[in-house]
Amino acid sequence: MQYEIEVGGRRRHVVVHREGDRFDVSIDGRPFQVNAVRIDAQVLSLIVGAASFEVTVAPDAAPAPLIVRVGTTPVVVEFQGLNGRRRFGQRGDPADVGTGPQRIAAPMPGKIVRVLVKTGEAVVARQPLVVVEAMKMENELRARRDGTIAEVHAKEGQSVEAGALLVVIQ
Amino acid sequence: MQYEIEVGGRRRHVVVHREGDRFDVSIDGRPFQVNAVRIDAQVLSLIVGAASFEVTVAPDAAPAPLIVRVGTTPVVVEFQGLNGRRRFGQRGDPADVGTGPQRIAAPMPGKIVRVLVKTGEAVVARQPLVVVEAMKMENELRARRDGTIAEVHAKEGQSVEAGALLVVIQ
Amino acid sequence: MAPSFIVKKILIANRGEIAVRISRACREMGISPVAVYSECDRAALHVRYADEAYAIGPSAPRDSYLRIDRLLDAARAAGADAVHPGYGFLAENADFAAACRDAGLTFIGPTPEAIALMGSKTAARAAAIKAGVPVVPGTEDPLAADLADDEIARAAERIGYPLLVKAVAGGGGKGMRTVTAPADLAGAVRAARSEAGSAFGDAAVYFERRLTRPRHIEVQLLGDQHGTVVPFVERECSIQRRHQKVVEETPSLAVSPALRAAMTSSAAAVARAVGYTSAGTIEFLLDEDGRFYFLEMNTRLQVEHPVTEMVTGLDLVRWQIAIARGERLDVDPASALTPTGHAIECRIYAEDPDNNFLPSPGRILQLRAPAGPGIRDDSGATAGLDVPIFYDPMISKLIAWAEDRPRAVVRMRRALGEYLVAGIKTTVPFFTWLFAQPEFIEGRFHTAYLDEVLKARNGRPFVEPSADVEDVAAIAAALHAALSPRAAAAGSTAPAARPWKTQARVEGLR
Amino acid sequence: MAPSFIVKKILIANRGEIAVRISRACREMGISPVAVYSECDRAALHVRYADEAYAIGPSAPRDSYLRIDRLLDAARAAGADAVHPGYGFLAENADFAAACRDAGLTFIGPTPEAIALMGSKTAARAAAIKAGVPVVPGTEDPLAADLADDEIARAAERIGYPLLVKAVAGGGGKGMRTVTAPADLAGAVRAARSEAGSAFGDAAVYFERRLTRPRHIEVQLLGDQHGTVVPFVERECSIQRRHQKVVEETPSLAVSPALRAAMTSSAAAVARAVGYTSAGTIEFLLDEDGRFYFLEMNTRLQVEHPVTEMVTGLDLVRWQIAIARGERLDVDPASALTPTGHAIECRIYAEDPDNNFLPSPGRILQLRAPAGPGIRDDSGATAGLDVPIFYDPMISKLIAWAEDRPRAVVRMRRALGEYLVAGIKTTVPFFTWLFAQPEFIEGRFHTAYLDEVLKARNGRPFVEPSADVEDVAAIAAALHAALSPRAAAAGSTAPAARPWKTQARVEGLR
Repeated sequence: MQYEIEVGGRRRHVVVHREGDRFDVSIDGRPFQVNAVRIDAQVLSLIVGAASFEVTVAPDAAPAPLIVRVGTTPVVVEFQGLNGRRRFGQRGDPADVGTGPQRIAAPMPGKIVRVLVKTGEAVVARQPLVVVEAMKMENELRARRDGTIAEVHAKEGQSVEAGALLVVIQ
Repeated sequence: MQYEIEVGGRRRHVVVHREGDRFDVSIDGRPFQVNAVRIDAQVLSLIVGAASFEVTVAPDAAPAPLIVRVGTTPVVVEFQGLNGRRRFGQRGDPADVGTGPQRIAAPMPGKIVRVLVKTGEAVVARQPLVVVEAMKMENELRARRDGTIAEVHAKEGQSVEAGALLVVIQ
Repeated sequence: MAPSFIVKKILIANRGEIAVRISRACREMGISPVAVYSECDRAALHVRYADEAYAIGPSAPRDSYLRIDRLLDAARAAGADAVHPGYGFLAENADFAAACRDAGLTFIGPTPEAIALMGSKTAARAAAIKAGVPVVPGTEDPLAADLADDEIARAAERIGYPLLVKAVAGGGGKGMRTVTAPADLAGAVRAARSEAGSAFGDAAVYFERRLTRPRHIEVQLLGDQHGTVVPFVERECSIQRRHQKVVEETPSLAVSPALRAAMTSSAAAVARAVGYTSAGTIEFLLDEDGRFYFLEMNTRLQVEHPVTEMVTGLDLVRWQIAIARGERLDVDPASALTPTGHAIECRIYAEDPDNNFLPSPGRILQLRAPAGPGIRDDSGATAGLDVPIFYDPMISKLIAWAEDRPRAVVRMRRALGEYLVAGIKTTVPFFTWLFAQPEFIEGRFHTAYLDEVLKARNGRPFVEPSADVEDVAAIAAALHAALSPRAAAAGSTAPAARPWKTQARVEGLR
Repeated sequence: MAPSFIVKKILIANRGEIAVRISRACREMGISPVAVYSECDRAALHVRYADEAYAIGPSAPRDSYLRIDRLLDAARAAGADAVHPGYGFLAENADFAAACRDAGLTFIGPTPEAIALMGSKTAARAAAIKAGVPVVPGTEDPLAADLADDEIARAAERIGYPLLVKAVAGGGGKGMRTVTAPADLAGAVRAARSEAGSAFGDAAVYFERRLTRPRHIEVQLLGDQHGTVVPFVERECSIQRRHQKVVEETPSLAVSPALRAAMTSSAAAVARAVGYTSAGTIEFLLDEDGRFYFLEMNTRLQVEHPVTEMVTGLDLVRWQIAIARGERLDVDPASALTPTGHAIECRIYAEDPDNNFLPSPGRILQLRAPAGPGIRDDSGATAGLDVPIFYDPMISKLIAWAEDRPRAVVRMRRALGEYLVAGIKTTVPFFTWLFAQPEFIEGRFHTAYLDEVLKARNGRPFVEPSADVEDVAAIAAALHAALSPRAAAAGSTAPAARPWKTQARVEGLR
């Protein structure tokens, strides 16, 4: 079986071949001997060579990317189709991909505490845009990339539902 | 939905009726209001009236009886068909039911350490018959009911597999 | 002579880990714990763990856990004779304590009068001054609502810059502003008043000098109904993110025996001055010169009470209940001040540390807490539960004890490495990073340390996977897909696109 | 001058909870833990928890965990510099310790010579006598294999009846017979010899007087390579089923400070006499008159070591490793003998207590261990694993600590009530019963107590469900069936006959 897997911003060609009671796995041609056991829906035990890893893989449903935890280190993993089409782990929001407008939405129901940007303003990556109070905390929503504020839909004091569009950055 | 359920040696007629966001359950006509949530495959949270119980139900596959743990108290539960036929939790070994020969088999692989009875000997319920060493312990297998030893297949020092017939009591 | 109450059934007016914690104390005392739950908490562990459970309304706190009427209805229906408020929600609400008393229920906490008094920051400061305990220099009374801007400026001059504008009814950094220059004063006062008004229903503010690089040191104490007050060895809570404690430990590296004696006797003096009963905590700021200042009193059990329990062996919740039923506090004061070893607590939250600590609500698919020597995990979560969006997203409090601080630090690192969770993001990678920082390991920190270093990091991931770990992740993802029953059945090259059918089982796949 | 060894990677020649326990100590010391596994243990927690894991053969112990050659191969492949044997398997095998030494590996335990010496019960008794420590009256040497029946009878007369015939190489009650009258002597000697020969490969036996109603009291100790031996406060292990410890606690209610001083200094004297290093335990019998007798020495870490850790704050596994690399034992002898509070351990087994404690192997479908204040659960099990049929069916060691014994007992009861398990039977209901017995609560017991009371109970269930609990069980079973997706889909009255599809989730069903 063959997969195109993006990890750490780099795509790898992964080939899995079952060989008796182990798996021969190659990543871009580099070979690994892997002994794998599934513990439950999210947990695998891997012995790669002799190195032992307990790994969780979740969520396992599209469209979110997989979070693979090697020990406690989280790694974002995305599957792509063999011909480059994302067929697994395809994201719903194209703003994440690196081009097109960023649409900043409320990640959870809450109250807008502060709006920190105005239409037309230039912003840089990780600049705070809106502060939402939810789950007993004030949470800053930030720009993912540089850009210019195209739309501001958030008002201070306003209650918002999860998914409500707050800011669009061009 | 209706069930015939045997608990503590007594059969009960249990009727379950869903009423909005709760269940009306009756046991032999005695009514209970139950709020039930499934946590996972084996764990239920029940609020019966106002009393809260965390309950595990396992195994959930025939032919073994169910072990229902109310808190940590284990209760053996068996389903029976509405017309008295066991359709769920039917036991493989009729010796448990209360009539017919008792067939005492090795519950796990091990070694026969001692054989304590001879053919023709009368035995009483809970009398030790055979000692099997397994899992680092000596384990006594006992008679379930009074009877007479009809067959002895166990020899001291012999290794046995799980399920090997050791003693038959008439 | 204080009255003696029989307590046989306690309504726990809270949720999550603290409700479970209180239930455990109840069980060990032969008391029946009664839970309450909002709509989204029906399946929560605190409900499953209790003897009885009562629904008290919709998920929003104002419709359930903050509804005094519904809590009292539940207590009445259960036939409870006492109420434990936990922390948060109504724990420091004098009206709730009074309503319980009026309903004939023993409130497991201080009197409504003590709650009300210490709930006003300016009144609490006055009480401390009266008890001879230093307070941070500041205005003794709230600023009058109609005070003119120039009078406000004169009050600020007397304190000196930089200063803090603080809400009288404040907490958690709300209604608080730092002012470094006179020009910003008027705007900051307006902003703080507005924030305080909407957060606490009380717009009153006052000034306090802002200490540079202070530590947050607090003193846990217990007071009984017979006038005995016992203070405990201090807790160090300087590791804070935006005024929220993140790590707590005891004892503090910054506190010498002489300073401990001074701070704990000051704390006891404040508590005695107000006739305090039950568990409470006096918070101090400790400046770089080793001077300490009363900051405020928390009239309740603290989140971080377990670290004190681990180094003293006492059960603070059991003592709260014992005090409420009139028992005498027969704790040896010397041993309460003498820690056995060192304890550290990490608050494990469902937050994404690599995305500015944004809450990460959702279904907990897997959860295996650390265990073994010296580890305590106080949790209200289990696999199969959702982290609700309505409350503090705490998963558990992970506490490590060892003979000394260096060993407690390595033990916590070991425990963090055992924390297995899937389905939500947690702050575990953040703690893994923090517990490797030289400043943290050497104890060189203050209340602004974490915010400063987080700002400097500017969102860099806390745990960056090595190339080897990326390879293992790729292998795991590929095998996860390859071992899917669907993929196996079809002999297909397509990875699984649906959740597993999982009847939790081990498939030997070699 | 003892040599100093660097230890960076430890091969753990064991499985289950003790392998996990040792791995935890390794991690806290910055040492890399290496696991080994038999066929049926591939998915075991100790494998998942280690840095590296090596397969060492089929599931039967003689083909894997007892294979010295394969363990050394694994150590070599891993580049390990030390080996920890845990308890059981090869932990008291002098050949294994010697083989490790010969292979240039640091054996984390005593010398092969000390293991061999104390492994012979008669040699160990001689060592105790030489150290001035009383032993149970008995024959000083093994009975000669060709001794005539009348000479055997005369030897027995000198000891007096009732007496025990015991295997020189014995342990766990094997090769042991009680003889109450001369007529049974010859048969008992033959039976014991035969059993000892097949169990230990050594048929030698000797006689010991059988004490009436003794307690089993043991003294943990540590010895370093520089001649320092430190004994610890005693453990009480009298709750035994067929010579197997079931509950252990420290301190013992039966031991006064004077007796503690005498027993612990006797224990240290025996250890010093044999130049003992690493962790070891001297077992004593304490008779009804308060006299104690050396019974044997265990030259390894004990199952029950955590109770000692809980009352002294020391990490015994860490000390074993530190001693093995030549460090000096800088433990304060006075604090090692002064318990802080009280600790009790229950060995939770996959056994059916209501069916004569028959092992209950199988798949663990659910497992949630107790937690919270004062609780430690040392486990090698997780949900999704099978309890193998090849080994000791221990699930975990549940340990409760509190300020005093009554509070430790109620805390253990609380914790037992939290133990959630499905798929296998466990001894939890038995412990729930035991911890409510007046004899246990008051500490009135001896080594035969449990066997006597179990015999008298004659198989009566330990926890008999009340009528209310039976009702709840019937309701649970009915709703379990009614809430089956299959039943729901079909709208059928038939209960589910197949496992759930479970993608662990909460279904709101109200």
